[in-house]
Amino acid sequence: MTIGHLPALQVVIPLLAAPVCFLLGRWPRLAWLLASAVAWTTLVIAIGLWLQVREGGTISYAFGGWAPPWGIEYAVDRLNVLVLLIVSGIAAVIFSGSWESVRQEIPESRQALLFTNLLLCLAGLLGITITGDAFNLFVLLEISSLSTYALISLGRDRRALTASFQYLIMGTIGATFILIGVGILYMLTGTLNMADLAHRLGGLQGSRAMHTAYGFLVIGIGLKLAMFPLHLWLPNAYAYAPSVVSAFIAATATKVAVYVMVRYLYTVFGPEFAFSAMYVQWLFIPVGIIAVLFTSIVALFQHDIKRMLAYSSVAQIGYMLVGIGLVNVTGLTGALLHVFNHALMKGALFLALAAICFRIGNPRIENIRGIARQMPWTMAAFVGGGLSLIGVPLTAGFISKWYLILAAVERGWWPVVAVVVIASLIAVIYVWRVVEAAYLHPRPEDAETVAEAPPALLAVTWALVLANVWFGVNPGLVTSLASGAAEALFGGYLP
Amino acid sequence: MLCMTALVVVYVRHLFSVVMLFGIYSLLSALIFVVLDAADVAFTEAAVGAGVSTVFMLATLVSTGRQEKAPAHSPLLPLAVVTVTGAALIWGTLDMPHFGDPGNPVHVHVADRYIQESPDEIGIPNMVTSVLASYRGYDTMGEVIVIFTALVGVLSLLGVRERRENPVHRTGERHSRPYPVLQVMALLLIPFILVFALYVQFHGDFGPGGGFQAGVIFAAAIILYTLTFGLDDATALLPVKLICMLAAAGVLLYGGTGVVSMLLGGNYLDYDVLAHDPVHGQHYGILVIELGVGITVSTVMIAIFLALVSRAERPR
Amino acid sequence: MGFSLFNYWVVILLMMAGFYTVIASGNLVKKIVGLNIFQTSVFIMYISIGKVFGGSVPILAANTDLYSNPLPHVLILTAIVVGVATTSLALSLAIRIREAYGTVEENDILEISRREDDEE
Amino acid sequence: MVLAITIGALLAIMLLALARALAGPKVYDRILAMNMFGTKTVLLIAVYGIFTDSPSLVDLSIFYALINFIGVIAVLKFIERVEEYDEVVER
Amino acid sequence: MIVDIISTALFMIGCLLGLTGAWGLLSFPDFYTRVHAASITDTLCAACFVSGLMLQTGWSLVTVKLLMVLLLLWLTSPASSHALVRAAHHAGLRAMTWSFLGDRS
Repeated sequence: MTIGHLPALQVVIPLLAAPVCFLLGRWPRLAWLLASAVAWTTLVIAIGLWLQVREGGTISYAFGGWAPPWGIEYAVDRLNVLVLLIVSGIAAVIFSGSWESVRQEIPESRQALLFTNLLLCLAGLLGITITGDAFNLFVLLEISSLSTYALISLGRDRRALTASFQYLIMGTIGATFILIGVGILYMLTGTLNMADLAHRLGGLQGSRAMHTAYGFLVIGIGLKLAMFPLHLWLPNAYAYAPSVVSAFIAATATKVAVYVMVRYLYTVFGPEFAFSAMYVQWLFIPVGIIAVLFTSIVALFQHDIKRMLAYSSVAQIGYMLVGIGLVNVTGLTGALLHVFNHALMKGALFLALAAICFRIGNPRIENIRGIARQMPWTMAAFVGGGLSLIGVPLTAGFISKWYLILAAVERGWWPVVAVVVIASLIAVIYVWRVVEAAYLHPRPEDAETVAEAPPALLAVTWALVLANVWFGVNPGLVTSLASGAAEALFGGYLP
Repeated sequence: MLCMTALVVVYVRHLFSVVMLFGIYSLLSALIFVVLDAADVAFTEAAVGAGVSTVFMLATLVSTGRQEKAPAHSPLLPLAVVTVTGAALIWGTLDMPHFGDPGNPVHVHVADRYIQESPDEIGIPNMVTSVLASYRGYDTMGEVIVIFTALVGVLSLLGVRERRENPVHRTGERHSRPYPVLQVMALLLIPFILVFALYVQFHGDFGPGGGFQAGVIFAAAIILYTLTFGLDDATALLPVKLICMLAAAGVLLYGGTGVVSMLLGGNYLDYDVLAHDPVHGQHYGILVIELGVGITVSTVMIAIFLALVSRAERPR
Repeated sequence: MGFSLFNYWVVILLMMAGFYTVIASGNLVKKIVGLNIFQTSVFIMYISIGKVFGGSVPILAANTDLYSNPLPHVLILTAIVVGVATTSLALSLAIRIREAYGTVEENDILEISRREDDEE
Repeated sequence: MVLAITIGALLAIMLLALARALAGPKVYDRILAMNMFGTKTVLLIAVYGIFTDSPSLVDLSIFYALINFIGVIAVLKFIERVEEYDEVVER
Repeated sequence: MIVDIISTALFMIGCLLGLTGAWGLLSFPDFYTRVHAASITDTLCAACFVSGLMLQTGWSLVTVKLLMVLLLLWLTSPASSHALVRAAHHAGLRAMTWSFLGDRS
């Protein structure tokens, strides 16, 4: 019986744990334990779903017992089970290691609220991923966004407030654009279920209203996933949020938005409309390339390591867009793999930063000089994450970049290959700046001596670093999932 | 009129006026909803737009100041963005289905089932309530969670003080003049409002209304009380802790209904299994979840209002 | 033909007025008001999708069998609630910003932040 | 016919009130106009509801009357508080 | 039939009163006179409309609800006018004086 309910439980458990967590306001430690337990449960459920999908294909769950399209449907296929796995996995790891850092950065009265928000955010992200209903997606998107705004504003610096406000305005505009797009689609078809939408939109090719809906959806989702010119909210939001929160949202939020983009392009509109009629690749390729190059260069000039990583995130999203824009199975596989791997490496890097913040407060390059001698494990973890970010062989980052390059070669687009290589070189430079400061410079005389980060935080950081290596050495598991999903998404379409 | 109001909102700089005009704008759009046959939506829009949002904005203005500065940068770029977006939309409307035509795809695909079958499947006359609570009950649960998230967010940003720490600083008391007429009026009205809230809560099956609207009306009564008697009296009446607990309880009530239906062998939020007869089950289910919605919405609105006001009362 | 789309155009005009206020206004509270206007106009769009000429309020009644479409109403009920949730969060952020910076004008805040960035 | 005239007249009143609300000049004028606008909305909805045979709209008008009252009180209270602050600041 | 005529007459009176009030609101010279115009007509105007409607519906639950609307308007509208004038007075908004009127004429 329980097996059949897994899709619902995946989201409902964190949703209902949130008010319980809220009631635990007096006992933040209990709230933390609850949040971690729930996150691990969602991971177990996601694994369960994955096993089911691997055996039986798409799973559908009808809420309230009303068959779609009349009721709300949850649909799990290979594409979203991949995202479910990474989101719940990252959440489980980060939540369990977060206690020390949260206790230090957040006043005691707000700690339980922070965990409640984290749970709500997790539930929202999982829900966005799993839902098969266009409007339900909007509702869950708002749950995750609202909790993200609150999480960011909990940062210690007052600039966290303005960052959060800016994100709120841009995020809400994005959500409203999505709402307009969904409204027009609904107007044209009379349904909100994604599969049904796809089916009915098939007969409407070339309708202007459909083009408009498409435009609004792409821009709306683009705002959410920080597509290049719309990325302005991201660096500040990541830089000033509490460290644990930065780690969580950097590893998950934009990935889920990329998933939503893929879902709309391929499942709802269909690759034929998206690529042959609307030529979205001519938007994504240039935007992606500019994002990769430009923001990598901006990252070079940042003094705040958190900001540097935030800009690098925008660049990584550029890779994913390029992967989607290449319009072939390998490219999409690369993009999906990069979603997975980028979550792993950014999670590892931001957790390592959280450990550094825990000891020295402000993670600026000048402040971490010579820190490697005092926090060797933390810095080693940072280097591990950094190698994966660069895309050194035997790390996860290499695999996805390799697929992207393969896809570009398949299409014969050599400039794209060049861009990927150049951007990786730039990544070498900015990661090196941190490494140089931490390892090669002596610790300044007046700086206080710091100890190694607390073991729990270190353990989860290393868990993610090792995951990076493991998925770099044994890519088969994820690769087969991603390429299976990509093939299914393309169906019979050939550009 | 709607356009005029909206355009003036763009120009007026005195923020109190902007907010009041927004209230009017909201009332007007609620009127349009009435004309477009959406009684439930009109109810909610009036409650939220003209009521709660406006009051929240006013409470905020007290602490943020009321005059807007002249914009420093040129309005050309935003104007261009807006024009392009608007043009895209108008271009898109040109081959949209015609307004009000009963043959439009929206009316013949999914919705017809709700209209044809819901009286038999759910057994209540108000189709909006049937769709809201049963067919798309999970969306409504999401909505309750959104409201709850807002509460968590506002609390983590502002917090609500139970009592003023230092009675000397009670500027409100020193300056504000008691309003005997208003206080009497409020005492007359509040019981009436509460009864009306209950009526709306349980009448939602038959007419416009339901948990959300009732929750807002209930909150309106408390807001009126706070406005006329002051924050301290209000928190003495309804301690913030109690409010927060009730808010969480409302969410759990809703979610718990789903869990119960799951344990009884149905899918999540499938009310058919709650009683022997599916129609009865639907009745019970809708009753309980509307109650959950009502509790959460009213308590969250009250808590947010108290949070905003408690900041406003602090002397700068 | 022209008239049958008239109300969409009105909605679009409203939407753009709200949208303009959001992106052009420098005052945070006014931005929030603009956001609300923007969203409300989207609500009107949805509701007008659901209107049927000659239909009545979708509450079962004896004297009619043509009802307007209840589904958009439900969606908009949800969206209104989402809107008020966003508004209240945005307002409390504005209050906090005012307390931290002493102003809710975007330009002044940018100025202060820039100075802070330079100092670091 | 009666319906058309009545609704027309109510809309005209609302328009006049709106004009006052837009013109100002003082905040209090706007509040007054807003109040009048609200009461006329209440009547309009009641009239519309009765004439189109959907009595459920009368509930709505009761509610509007309440909201209108609370809105006016809220504006007044908060404006008063702001002026108090101004007084404090001036001293 | 007679009921119809009476209710129509009531509506017309209501319209007339309402329009007078609104016209006054728009054209009177200062705040206090405007309050006067608005609030005086408001009460009777609402009464006319609602009693006209009550005649139309006949005796049912709706009549009671309409009565509630009327009572509510009668309670709240003077109260808010009162509060409004009071607040304006306290805020130092001066009433128009005779000399000012003289200047105008």
